[in-house]
Amino acid sequence: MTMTLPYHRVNVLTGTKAARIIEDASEYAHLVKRAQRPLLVLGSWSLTTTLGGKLLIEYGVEIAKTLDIPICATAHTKKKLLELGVEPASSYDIIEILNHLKDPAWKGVKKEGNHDLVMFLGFRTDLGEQGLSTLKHYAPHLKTMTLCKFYYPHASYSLSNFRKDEQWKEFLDNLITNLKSKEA
Amino acid sequence: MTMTLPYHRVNVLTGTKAARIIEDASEYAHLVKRAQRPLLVLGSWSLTTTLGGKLLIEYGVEIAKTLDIPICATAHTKKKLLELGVEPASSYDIIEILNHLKDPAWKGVKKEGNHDLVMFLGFRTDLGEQGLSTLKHYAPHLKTMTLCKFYYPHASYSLSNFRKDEQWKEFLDNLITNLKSKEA
Amino acid sequence: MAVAAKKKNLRKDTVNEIIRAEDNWEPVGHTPMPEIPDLRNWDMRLMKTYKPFYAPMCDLCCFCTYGKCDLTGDKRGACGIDISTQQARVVLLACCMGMSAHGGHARHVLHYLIEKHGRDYKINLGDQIFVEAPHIRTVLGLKPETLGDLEKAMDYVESQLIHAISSLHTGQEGSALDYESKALHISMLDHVAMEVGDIAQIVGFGYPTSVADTPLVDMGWGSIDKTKPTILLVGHNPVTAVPIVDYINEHGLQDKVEVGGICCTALEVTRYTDRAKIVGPLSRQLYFIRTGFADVIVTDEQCIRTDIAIEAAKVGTALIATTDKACYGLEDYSKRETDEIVKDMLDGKQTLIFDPDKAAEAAVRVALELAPKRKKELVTPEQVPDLAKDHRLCNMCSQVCPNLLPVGDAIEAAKNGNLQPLTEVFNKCIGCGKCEQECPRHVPIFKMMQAVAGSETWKVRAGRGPIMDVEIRKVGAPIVLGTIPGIIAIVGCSNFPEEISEVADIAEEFAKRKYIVVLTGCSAMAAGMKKDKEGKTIYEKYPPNFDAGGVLNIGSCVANSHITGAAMKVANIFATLPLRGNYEVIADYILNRVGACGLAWGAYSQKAASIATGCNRLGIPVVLGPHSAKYRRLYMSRKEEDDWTVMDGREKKLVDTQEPSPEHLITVVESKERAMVTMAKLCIRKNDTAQGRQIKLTHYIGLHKQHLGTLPDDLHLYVRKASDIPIFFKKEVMAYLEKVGWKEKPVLTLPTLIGTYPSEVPIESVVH
Amino acid sequence: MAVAAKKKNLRKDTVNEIIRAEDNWEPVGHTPMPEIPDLRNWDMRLMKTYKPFYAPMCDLCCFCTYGKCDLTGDKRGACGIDISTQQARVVLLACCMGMSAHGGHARHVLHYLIEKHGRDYKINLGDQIFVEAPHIRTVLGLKPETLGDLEKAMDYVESQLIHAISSLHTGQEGSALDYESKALHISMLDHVAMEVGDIAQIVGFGYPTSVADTPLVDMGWGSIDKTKPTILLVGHNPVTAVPIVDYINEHGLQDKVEVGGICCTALEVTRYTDRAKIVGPLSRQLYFIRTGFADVIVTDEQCIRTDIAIEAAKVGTALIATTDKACYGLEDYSKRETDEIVKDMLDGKQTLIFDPDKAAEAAVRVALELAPKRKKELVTPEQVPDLAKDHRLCNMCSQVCPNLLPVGDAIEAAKNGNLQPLTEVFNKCIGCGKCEQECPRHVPIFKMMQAVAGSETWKVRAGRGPIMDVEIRKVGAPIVLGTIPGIIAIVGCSNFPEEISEVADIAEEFAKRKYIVVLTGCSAMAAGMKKDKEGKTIYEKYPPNFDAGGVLNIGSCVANSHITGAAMKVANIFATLPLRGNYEVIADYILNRVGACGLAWGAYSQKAASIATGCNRLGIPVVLGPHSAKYRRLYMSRKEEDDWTVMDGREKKLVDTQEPSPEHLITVVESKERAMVTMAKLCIRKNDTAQGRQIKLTHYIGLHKQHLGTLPDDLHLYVRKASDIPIFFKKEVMAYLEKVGWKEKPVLTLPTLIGTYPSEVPIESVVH
Repeated sequence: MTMTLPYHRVNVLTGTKAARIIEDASEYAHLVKRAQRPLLVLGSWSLTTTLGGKLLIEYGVEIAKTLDIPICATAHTKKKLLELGVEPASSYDIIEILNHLKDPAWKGVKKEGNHDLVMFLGFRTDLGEQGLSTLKHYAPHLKTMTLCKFYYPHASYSLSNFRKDEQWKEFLDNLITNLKSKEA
Repeated sequence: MTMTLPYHRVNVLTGTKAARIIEDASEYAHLVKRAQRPLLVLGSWSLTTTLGGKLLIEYGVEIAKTLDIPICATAHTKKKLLELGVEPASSYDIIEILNHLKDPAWKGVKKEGNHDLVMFLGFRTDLGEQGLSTLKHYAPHLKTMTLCKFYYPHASYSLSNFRKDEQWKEFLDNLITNLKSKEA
Repeated sequence: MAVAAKKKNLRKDTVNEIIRAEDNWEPVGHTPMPEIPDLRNWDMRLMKTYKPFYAPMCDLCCFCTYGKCDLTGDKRGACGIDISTQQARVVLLACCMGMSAHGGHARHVLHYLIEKHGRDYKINLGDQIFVEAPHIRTVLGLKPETLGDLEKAMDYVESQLIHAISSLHTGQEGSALDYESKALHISMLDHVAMEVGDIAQIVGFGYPTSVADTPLVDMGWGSIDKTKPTILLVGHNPVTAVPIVDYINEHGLQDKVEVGGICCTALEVTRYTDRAKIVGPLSRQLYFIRTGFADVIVTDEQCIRTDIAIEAAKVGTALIATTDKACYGLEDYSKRETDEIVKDMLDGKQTLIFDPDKAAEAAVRVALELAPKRKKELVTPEQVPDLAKDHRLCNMCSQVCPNLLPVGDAIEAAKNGNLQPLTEVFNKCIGCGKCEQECPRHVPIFKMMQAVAGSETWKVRAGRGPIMDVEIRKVGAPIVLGTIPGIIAIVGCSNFPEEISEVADIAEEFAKRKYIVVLTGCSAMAAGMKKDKEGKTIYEKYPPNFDAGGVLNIGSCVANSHITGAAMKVANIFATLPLRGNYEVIADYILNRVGACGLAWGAYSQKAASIATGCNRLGIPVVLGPHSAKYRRLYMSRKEEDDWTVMDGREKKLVDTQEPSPEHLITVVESKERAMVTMAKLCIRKNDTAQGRQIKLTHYIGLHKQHLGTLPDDLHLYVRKASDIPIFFKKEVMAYLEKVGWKEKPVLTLPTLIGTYPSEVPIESVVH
Repeated sequence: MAVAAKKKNLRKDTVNEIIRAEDNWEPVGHTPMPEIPDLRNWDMRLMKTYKPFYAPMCDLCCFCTYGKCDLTGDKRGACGIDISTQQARVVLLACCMGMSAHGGHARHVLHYLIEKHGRDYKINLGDQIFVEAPHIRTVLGLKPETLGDLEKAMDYVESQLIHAISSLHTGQEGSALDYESKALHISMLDHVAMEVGDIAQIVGFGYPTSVADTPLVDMGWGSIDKTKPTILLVGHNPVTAVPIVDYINEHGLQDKVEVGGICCTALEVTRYTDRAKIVGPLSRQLYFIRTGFADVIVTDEQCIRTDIAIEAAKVGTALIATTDKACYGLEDYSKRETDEIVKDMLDGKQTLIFDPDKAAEAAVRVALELAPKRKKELVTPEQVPDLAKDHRLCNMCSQVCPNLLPVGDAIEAAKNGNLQPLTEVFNKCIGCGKCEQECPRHVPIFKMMQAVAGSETWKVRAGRGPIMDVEIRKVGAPIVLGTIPGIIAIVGCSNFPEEISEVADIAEEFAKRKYIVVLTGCSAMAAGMKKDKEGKTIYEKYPPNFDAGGVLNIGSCVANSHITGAAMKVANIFATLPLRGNYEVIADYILNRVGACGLAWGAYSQKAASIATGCNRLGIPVVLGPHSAKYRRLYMSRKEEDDWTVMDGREKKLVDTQEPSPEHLITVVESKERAMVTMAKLCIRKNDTAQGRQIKLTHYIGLHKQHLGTLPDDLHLYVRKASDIPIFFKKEVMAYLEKVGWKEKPVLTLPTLIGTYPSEVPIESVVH
């Protein structure tokens, strides 16, 4: 069978339009670099998930720093970001930022225009998948990219279900390295 | 994206359990040979579809003859089979044969016990897919196999969507050759 | 216990009051105004023989926020539900939608007519119909005398719906059989609601009644005079259509304005005036709208393209929506002055007008203004290759076609000047427009179809409503004895698997064989869309009487109640069984003795689901076309494995008849050929006399040989004694019976299921 | 035209008769007994600001046999529907299911009580409640005086349902906004149905009323004395629960039989007797059933595991089903003798008994017989590693968990003797049992949870029903002026994303801050399932009055109508606005002036959808937990982009307030921390006085700083004048305002939406 199931089965795709699975961090980095106005959205699980001894949100911060990608801090992540010395560009909750993103005329968190690539890290997979469905259906003007270790069918680009956290850590580390590199 | 869509989009899979796509006729032949009590079910499209100058039902007859596989003639295919000199083992309509197949205690068309592999050829894809859904959900005791040039998600084994009829013809010819061969 | 002692029987008192139990036109049976549990044992008995067969459309349930839940294998959802129960739940939902569509229509019509005529307006169906409302009589136990009485029937129907919908909630019913029983209940009520709707229309609008030879009306979009202002009615509810005709007549515009309809409103308006035209069935809706020949479209409810407002705007056709069911987000103009409405519509505004008289006036006035400016020409065959010039054979059009048609190949041929394949596609087209929507190169496929559609016109007999009592009196005996081989009801939508002309073929085959052929809705239209060599449709060739060989257009969707009603009237008028609150006895009678079979060859809607399921509870089998496998549930027996024991009502003993009649309650068949064979078989009943059985077997054998090449391989199951064998096939059948070791079957004087399951109905009730 | 002249206004006459329009307790407003179109303009106005936000669960539609249709991109289905309209259609379906669940319950209770007490039985809610039925007054225009009057309300509700269900049929509504308007209509009626149900129960069963300090009752499965015969009630409808208690009392068995309940029937039965126990919320249902401690389970309706009959049989618990909603395919014993029922049940038969008194007697007698033979022991922590011995870390259990819990890891730890992770999983478990079902090695996960579940018990205050008029009189001004910062309604199911104790945390946070905290249903239970250091629950720590800092259990699901009713009573009793047929004015008042906010943290059901949507039409915002994104639709504004112009009702001019209050009508938040911040903000209303606004902003700022670390970045939008700035944060806020270039906002004397959209309501109506 050639169908990929998401890790959490409540998120099984019922439809026709599924994410492209990418496992190569350099490909992800390439997509991010190519984006004009990327955005990183951080969710509540980034506060409770640890990976390689660090909080997930710290990976988020590192990713954002590489290319000065603005952060939207959802749930109560803003407080931790401030503790980490990062001022998020906005602090909408997840549904609110989605509600903005689906308007192509929205000015974006930096008032420079709506985003063309939105990266998600640290969401409950069910809420995340529902939110990505909104963007899949209503935001054809942007691409979505998930950074968690789960396959998200409603995203434009998703990782596969990583069996081990080590794979995920390696991917994120590689992504950061690639984003830092000057090459496109 | 790793999801295979059926040729006719009304048959898109919404679920978790999809067919294994097999494109190698020898693998199909192997599965058929391994079966204890295979059955070939012929549908109305086998009377109207031509392939390589022959009616589809003629391929069905050839396949059946290789291993003396009993035929269930659905719709009004029986008449043509008789013209071709073949007496089908039964002439239930499609839903009726499905209704029998889902009972593990049924005696089968030859009264030798229920079938363990049911091959389908020449069905409207929508009716076929619905029928295969019945068997997928209610007949775990048997495998289903489709022989038409379309991907059938609800089958156990399905061909992929062949772009050209030539591919399909080649597959069926190879299948017949393989079934005729003595090797398992 | 103290509590129990104090209790009155509130329900019984209430029911008796509503149905005027003291009026003794018939004794009140065991189940007046039944609630969900009251006929449950009957349902369970039916489903013991005719078990639900499920074909899930989805592996999952997504009804609540626990989901999605995977129900494959033996898995249960988070609430505990399994795949069968979930399918049955979806079936109940469909039946509720179907019943509500008719019920909402009936309420609306009734409200309008009571406003017009008053609650005490008498129900009078003419001098040939005295059993005016067999469903209301049988189900409620009420003999309705006025429009106000019809309201009581709707109150009762509505009171049942809320419980059924409630049971769909998460954490309710845990049994597929119980969901089915609820679906059977709601679908029984669908026939009550349809009956209310059609009786109200007939008496309130003065439709023809107590007459068989209703006028022949024009059908086909070619029948519309394109030089005149044209109003197109789309939907099912005549509440605005009738005032449009009235306005035209009152203003002497009969020769100046064309009124045409699509779907059932067309059937309704042609019952009101034979000057109106039937443009065609549902499958021709988008096609005709896109020609732009309508100046004004008036929508009411059901089976309307939900994007009709967008489509109308694209071609410059004005639009008025008239019901709460389909408002399209439009501004409500109901309380504005008509002059203002007309002005705004001429400025391009689409309007929502709940006041039928105002909508009628606006429609006519706007059509008169717009028509002179309308400039619409049909595409000619010569223009087709150019329209197709951007076509590349990507086949996305074919892939999205719900009818699996080779659209891409047809466009390819058309591009090269061969229009034949496109003509074939058009004849099978169900009219959804997805092909064109999907085309990456924007080939105007629907426009190209104008070149192949032809502007042929046909005649269809206007819908006649209920069968007359005198007709029942005449055919009752031959039907029950079997000498009229059956009643064939061809009903439902135009989601046909193949050419639209198949419906006419099937109808004619049975008419020729002297079955009684009754039709409704889009199928009644489709049956008229084929001519013989003399240019005649079946409506012109066969008599309009409810008698052997008759071909009858009963009317719109809601007129389906008269078909089931006719079966009930056979029990009542011929067999003198009381209808009143006597559902089990009547259904049992029909199941065992009235050889009727429905065919919904192109069923697409939830209404079709509830109509068919309502037939099933009443013991009438239904055959469906291949698309209908998507309804997810059938009721089927396994003829050789199942137990065919019934009670002999006179002898009061169980008899194993070994005869699978009728074999299924509802089944899907793949081809028209198989459909005819199956329908002939499904008209066989245990009560057939030898003579009747001979006739029925003659047709079953004849059709089987014709289409399947041999004698039926289950023929031995239907021959009880040698006297059952058709003379025409005697030799051949005898040889076959000998070969299979056939033996004579037990004799039976009065077949009934009463007595074979727990019921309060005494077996004496079935002996008339 | 002739027709129009003849017409009477049937509807108006009928309505006037039903609501006794001649009784002049209040003038009849513009929309007594509204139908679908009547409040449509109000809905459209709400949705202009609070636009539907959709999150589809599926790319497809599979409702009819044209399908499946792909609705991705800008594709339309075969019927013409697009993805938004399909989502709205599914939302309407959910709301219809939810409303029908309450409506079916209300009908059933009402029928039972009218049988018992008669139709003329007076509605008397005690000496402190005179505005007895704000929903029935406002929506219908009727002041109900008897149980018979409540029937009129249900007749009306049922009459609306059929039209809504009809509109779900294929080929009906083509506008997402219009489907939403229908959903808002049906959900408004849900509150009417809930009110009917609860008022009937209170007066018919003699529940406490006109009293705040209802008894504290025992909660937790540990509160059941396992040495006694135990009857477990599961569901929502007390019609059989009450006779069980009566039977026990009449037979002097009070000390001999335990009666416990799961879900709302537990809340109902503890209103009837404080000797009954609340076992727990929905999420503990399967857990408790599988302990086998119940001797008899009596099911009624809603939120019952659909496989409960199978689960009961597995552990040897007898089962009686009692309603038509959930029959489980069981044999109907309603008309059998009780002795026979008891005998068959002792032989292992599960039964369906619609007669409540008979079911009650059977339940008690069977429990008395079975209990002595019951041998059930809980799993001990020591046994856990052995039970887990077959476990391999395949994680299928984790993959199928609807709450995404790391079940596999917890089992792995438990296998190794560490029960802490399993304890954490249990505390977040929603009780579906899929983990165990999926386990390929059949590890008895639910059984293992017995070792970590603990047998702690808690106290919860029994449900009190409607808020008293005198309470409203006292808090009306502070609420409307803003000095009581808000009413926080914590309602709905137990599908919580995290620990069950989060509900108690949120409730306490707001109680401490002197909001009025009201709770119902499973959330009312969950709020009691946490103790402070002294071992007290919030019900023991906070006063039970509807006043600042009060914590109130209003009752079961149907008691939600009293929460919305309280908001209506503020408009009526404090602001002296007439309720009667005056829905728009009352909803407008609440939207602009009553700082109330709902929270459904663990909503799972269709009832939750209709309850919330009913709140929304009335102008009350609702916050949902993360699972609720699966409801598919929210109503949200975009604070900086949207137009916040309202009418100044006294000045009669439009004012651009630039203030997004309330910001959303219904939204989902991801974490409890964010929920609290959002709820505080959603209590802000345009009518707040400076003093009130200061108080509200104090809490908004305080919670924001506490959980998000800074001042809110939309704070400037909520400061109208310097006098709005909370003294406590003055300096910090002033600095912030300066930084963002804040300017004073326009003054407003009486904010209203009336006058900003087409309505028959004159602006004078809002000035009291």
